[in-house]
Amino acid sequence: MVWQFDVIILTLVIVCGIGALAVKDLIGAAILFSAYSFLMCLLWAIMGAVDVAFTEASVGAGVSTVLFVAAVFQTRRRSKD
Amino acid sequence: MSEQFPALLITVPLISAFFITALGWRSAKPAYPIALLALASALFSSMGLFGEVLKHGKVSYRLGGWPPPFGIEYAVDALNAFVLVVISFVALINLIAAKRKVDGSFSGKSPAFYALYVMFVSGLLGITVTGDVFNLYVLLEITALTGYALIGMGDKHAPLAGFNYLIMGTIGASFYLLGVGYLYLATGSLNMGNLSEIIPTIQSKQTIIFAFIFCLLGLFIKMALFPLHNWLPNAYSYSPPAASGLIAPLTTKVMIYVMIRLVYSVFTPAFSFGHPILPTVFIWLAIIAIVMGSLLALAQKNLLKILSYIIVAEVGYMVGGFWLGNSDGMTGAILHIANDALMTLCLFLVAGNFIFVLKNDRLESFKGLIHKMPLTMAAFIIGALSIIGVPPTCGFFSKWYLIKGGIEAGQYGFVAALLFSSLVNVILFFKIIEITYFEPETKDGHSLHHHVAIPREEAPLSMLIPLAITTLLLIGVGLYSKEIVTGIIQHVLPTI
Amino acid sequence: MEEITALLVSRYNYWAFIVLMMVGLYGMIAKNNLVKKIIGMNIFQTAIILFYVSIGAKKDATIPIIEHGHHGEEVVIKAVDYINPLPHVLMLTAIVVSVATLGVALALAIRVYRQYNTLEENEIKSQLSEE
Amino acid sequence: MKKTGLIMVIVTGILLIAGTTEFPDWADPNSPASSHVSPYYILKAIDDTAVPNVVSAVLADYRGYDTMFETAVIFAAGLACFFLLRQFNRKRAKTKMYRHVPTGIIIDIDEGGKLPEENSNFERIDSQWTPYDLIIKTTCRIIIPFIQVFALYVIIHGHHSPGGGFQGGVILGATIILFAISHDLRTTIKRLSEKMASVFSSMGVFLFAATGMLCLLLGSVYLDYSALSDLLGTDPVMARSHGILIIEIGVGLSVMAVMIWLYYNLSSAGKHNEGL
Amino acid sequence: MEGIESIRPLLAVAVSILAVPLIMLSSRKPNLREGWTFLAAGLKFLIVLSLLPLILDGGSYTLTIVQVLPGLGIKLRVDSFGILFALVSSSLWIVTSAYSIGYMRGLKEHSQTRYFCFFALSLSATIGVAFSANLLTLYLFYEMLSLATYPLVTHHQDAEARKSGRKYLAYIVGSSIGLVLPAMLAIYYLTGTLDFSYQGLFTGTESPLVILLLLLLMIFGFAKAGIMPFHSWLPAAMVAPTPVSALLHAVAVVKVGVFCIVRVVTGVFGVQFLQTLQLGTVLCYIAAFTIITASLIALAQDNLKARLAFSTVGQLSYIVLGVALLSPLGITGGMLHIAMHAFGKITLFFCAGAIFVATGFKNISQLNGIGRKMPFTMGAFFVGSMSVIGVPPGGGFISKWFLVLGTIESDQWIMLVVLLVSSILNAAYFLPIVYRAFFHPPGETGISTGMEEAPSFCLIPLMFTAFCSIVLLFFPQPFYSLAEQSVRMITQGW
Repeated sequence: MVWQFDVIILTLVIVCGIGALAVKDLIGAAILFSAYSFLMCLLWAIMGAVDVAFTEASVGAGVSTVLFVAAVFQTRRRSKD
Repeated sequence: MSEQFPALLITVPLISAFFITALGWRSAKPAYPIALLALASALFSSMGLFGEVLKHGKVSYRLGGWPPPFGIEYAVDALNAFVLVVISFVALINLIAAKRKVDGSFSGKSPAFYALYVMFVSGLLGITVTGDVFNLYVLLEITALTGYALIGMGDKHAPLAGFNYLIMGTIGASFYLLGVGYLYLATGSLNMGNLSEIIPTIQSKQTIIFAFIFCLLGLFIKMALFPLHNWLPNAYSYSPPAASGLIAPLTTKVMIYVMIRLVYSVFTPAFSFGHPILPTVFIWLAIIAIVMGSLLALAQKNLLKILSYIIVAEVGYMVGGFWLGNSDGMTGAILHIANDALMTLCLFLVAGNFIFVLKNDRLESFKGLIHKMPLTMAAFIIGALSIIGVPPTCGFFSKWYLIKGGIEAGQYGFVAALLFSSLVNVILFFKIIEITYFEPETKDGHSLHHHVAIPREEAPLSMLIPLAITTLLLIGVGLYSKEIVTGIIQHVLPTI
Repeated sequence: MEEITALLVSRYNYWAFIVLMMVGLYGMIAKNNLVKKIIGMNIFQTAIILFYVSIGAKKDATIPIIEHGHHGEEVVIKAVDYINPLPHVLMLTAIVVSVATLGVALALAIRVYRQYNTLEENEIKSQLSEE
Repeated sequence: MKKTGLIMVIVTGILLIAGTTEFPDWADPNSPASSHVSPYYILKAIDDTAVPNVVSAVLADYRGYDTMFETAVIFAAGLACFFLLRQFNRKRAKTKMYRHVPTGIIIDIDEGGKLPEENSNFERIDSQWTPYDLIIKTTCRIIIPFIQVFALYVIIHGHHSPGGGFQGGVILGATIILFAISHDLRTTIKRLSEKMASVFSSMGVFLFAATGMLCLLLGSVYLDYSALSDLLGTDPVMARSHGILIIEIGVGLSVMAVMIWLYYNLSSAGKHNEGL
Repeated sequence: MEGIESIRPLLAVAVSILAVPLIMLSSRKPNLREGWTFLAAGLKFLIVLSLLPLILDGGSYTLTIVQVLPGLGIKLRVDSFGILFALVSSSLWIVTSAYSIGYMRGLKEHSQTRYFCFFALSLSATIGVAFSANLLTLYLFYEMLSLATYPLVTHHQDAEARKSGRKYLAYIVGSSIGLVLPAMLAIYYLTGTLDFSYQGLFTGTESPLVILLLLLLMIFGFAKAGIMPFHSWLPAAMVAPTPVSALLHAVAVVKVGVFCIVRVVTGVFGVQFLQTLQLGTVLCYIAAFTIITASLIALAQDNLKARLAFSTVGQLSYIVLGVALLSPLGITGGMLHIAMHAFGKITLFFCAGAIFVATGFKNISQLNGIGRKMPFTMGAFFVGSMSVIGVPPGGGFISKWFLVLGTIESDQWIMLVVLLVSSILNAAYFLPIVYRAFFHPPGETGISTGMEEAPSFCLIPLMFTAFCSIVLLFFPQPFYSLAEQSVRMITQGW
């Protein structure tokens, strides 16, 4: 594995994580969180944790996002912080 | 049969939860008897296990047949077995009392309530019995998740309280998980027995110390030690009474047990108490917890809030007592796990009865209650005496050991805090008893001299009988403190 | 300087996990919006998973699926050739737990919204103090 | 709150950074984590369980008990969501809206009015603006079976490749969720009722726990699949392999059902109307 | 010296607890209910009496009820001092029960069942204290007494009762938990035992400062003894119905307090040990201060019961003083004073109650000429006050005599002065009442002439106790021999 890739992905992960907390649109936050999960999943796949990556791809990037969207849909999309 | 107790203990309630859920779609009726049977069997198994341990010493059960450290092991010694009996007993008693409270609430979802209830209990039992640090985390989470749901179904402020509990609980569990990660990083093992063999060989390592700190930090959040207690009062006082009688007596106590277990069987006492600063820090945290818990309890106007803050103070008792590091302090802490579970159960059952009759738990609505519900009040008084620490109720004896341990260790701050909290408890409970005892006063503050008869309005028998059993046990356990101490606790105390 | 770079590079996974944990923790504690708190919680949990997976990593090793198992010929298996599977197993469990927690947290958030008609904690608090 | 949060975060950060000082180098094969217990799994997994995917072997066998509770946690989450959110609607909506699918005309039917016959031409909707997209619906209908087949493959082939009950279950559940998103919740619930989801989820975990119990009843300890060898007519190692398969199926079933159950309750806030 | 294992001490304690359910069940039939009370009281007295012969022969009874902690049990032990106190309180219970009936029915009080239940409970606790074999048991019964008397003190359930009840509990329970409990634990930690022994538990290696601290914690911790500044619950508790004040606040509760102090001083610290450390003097001054101050305050009280209360505060410290002298005669005097003061003070309280029942008066200034209306009551009052002042024909003379001898024996001349001054003060606050009652013309308070005594249920008990007070002067047995015997045991180790 190439450590430069790792560093780039890790940076992106952190950016996505902070972004998910920072945006005021909760659907946007959910999507950013999904991106975060997906990047995380890539990272784990690189590290050889294929099963974990697989799970994270289906759960973190998939079902979690759907659940977030569903819940936001039932409440309010705008956040004040 | 008897060698399978550790497995049966946990799986029978767990499996019963599936039955309750599946059958619940057909009819809500069988849910309660199934839950009752499951918990009765858990009580039976834990008693059996207890007997086994007392007879033959430590019991080890290899799940999946794999030897530790490769598989998951259940390691049961007298301490586990004792706590197991306490848990399954409290859960069963509260379940009996919960029947009437559940009927009519939860709008047709009572099977789900019972299923979550038994899963909560099996999680607690699992936490207690397990000998694997990661398995403990999973069980911690199952308890926590079901607990959030049970709490969230309370009155109108309950969802927010449940949510805050969830956030704090997750932080706590995650810190614990992180601590386990550090441990694993440093040792490569997850089995408690194996860890306790490895750790002494590498104990100078920074990583172990941080693993220790993170594990305890997580547990402190979960057990609501003072500065980390914020989630507890709301969660316990807004939850439905049927659930609070289960969650309040057990959760914090089991977390204390986990702390004790980690120190005894994972980090080893020599390492834990050998650290120059940490034990003292913990004792001071406990002192602050006791004082602040008591003071905050004074400021409350609802019975359940008062009880919740008392729990915060009681956590301080046990944490402080344990970290005194001498045998009296530890005996007191372990004895107090059982005693406090019983006392809190008793008082929460009482509160449940009050809420059942009065529909609220505000102190000002308690006027004349001693005439209205004399039996419940009698139990309340005995429970209160036990919390205050009046002999021969059991609360006295654990406090006795705690104070003695404090004197022996020269921690006079801890002793003073214990006495202070006893005094505050006197004020607290007599404030309540006074309200219930003095009849509704007229405006000028004088009672009418022709005393109006207040009609009796007791809680139903199904709630009174469990309460009576608990109350009698408060005294019974108190009188048999010696048997508990010499028969059980002295066996498990490590030699430091 | 080189030492620091070396330290940063050799442990960058750990640093990233620390940053993520702090971000997540900040989201859980300091954010007012309940959904944001939940997102923070997930970031926090994922950070720990990252930590575990980093523990399991092994230089010059492959994924923990024994190769010859597909063919059946006798090859000597060497532990150094395969990445440590145990953290993966643990983290599978942790992911499951985190999604379960997520579900319950969202359910609670929806109930909170039903009760107070807002998801902002400070607004709920001001509603409560008005009562 | 912000400030205390920041302080706590910084304190935690300092603790964490201080904690890493003595970490072994990243990816060091000789670190204790990689040299104490885990080599055993790598070396013995095939001999013990005949499962080349060590993660599956450890997950479902060596640490099968963890996995059982992991499934129970998922089940508890589904149950908790149901418990917290589900509202069995007591009062029915006064007017019901139906859309005539081929024309897109929406009709309101007041209380007591005759409802249209159950057929595919009419679908019930909750608000005027409910979108309808033929392309998405049709596409999803076509791809869902393929995804489901893949999910089944992931479950069954978990022994030899990444994957297993959990991942497969999530994907299976996701197909149903996809169906619910592309159509609507009511249609989905008609196909797979909430009761079904709940019973499946408890059945899945029950399958797991009951397998363990069966081993116990056959005279071994809980979850020791080798005890099933007589029952399955194979040697103990293969019995373990088959046992793993059984519980993977249980996990898959349970996880799928719970994902669906969670989605049902969250997307409609427990009302089970048209959902998202 | 091992005592005889016997269940009788436990019976003596339990008999009134056993009466509680019976009393509760017969709440609808007052006569039956009071029958139970009398039966229990009589039985209790008989059991205590039956224990007496062996004790007088120098033996003792012991019983371990339950071993609650390793090496520490709830244990009963009957010795001469204990039985002295048990005898006083159990005999006075009978009298008070009779008086209660007259008083409660005369005033048509509410919740009489509850009253009799808790009365019985209090008596159990009192006997329990008397028969305790170790500090833990003592503490247990002490707390039980505090709690059982709370409903009695607040019997009226009005705002005033509420306030006094609060004060009562705050002082009594607060001091016992805050002071006695830590002291007890410290003693247990230092000595490893809590069983009373006249030799004292300490080995002598402890620092005197620690001993002094423990002693002070104990003395003030048993706030029922009313040592200043822990006395102010006593006047407050006078809101209770008079029989309660009479039995509990002149006999049971306060005497339990001093009993505990005497027990602790003689049985835990040991007289000889304190003497070597010369800590008795400290106690003496504390007691002397209380004696004088309380007497002075009593002078200024107009409410009859309040004056009696402050008199009690002062008299209790006599007992403490007697023990604090650490001389055989002083201790004898202190112990005797428990009995003598009990009979005298209960008479006075009964009289106050009888006056209240008959006329409704509570204040001394209203009593002008009342002697003509209630000659028997006021006659008894005179006898009672004589006894408390310590002049014949009151039995108090004997105990005071021994106290005076004790001061001389231990060369505490200042204490002698204190005793004399306080006796004068006693006379100064009691005799004007008698004078007012008999020789003042009835003022505008409107007392009609002609006899109008309280109901005979009230009158007979008070006449009886007054009579006893006189008899005790001439026949101080068995109290004297019991006191003498226990002093002999205390001094045996010398």
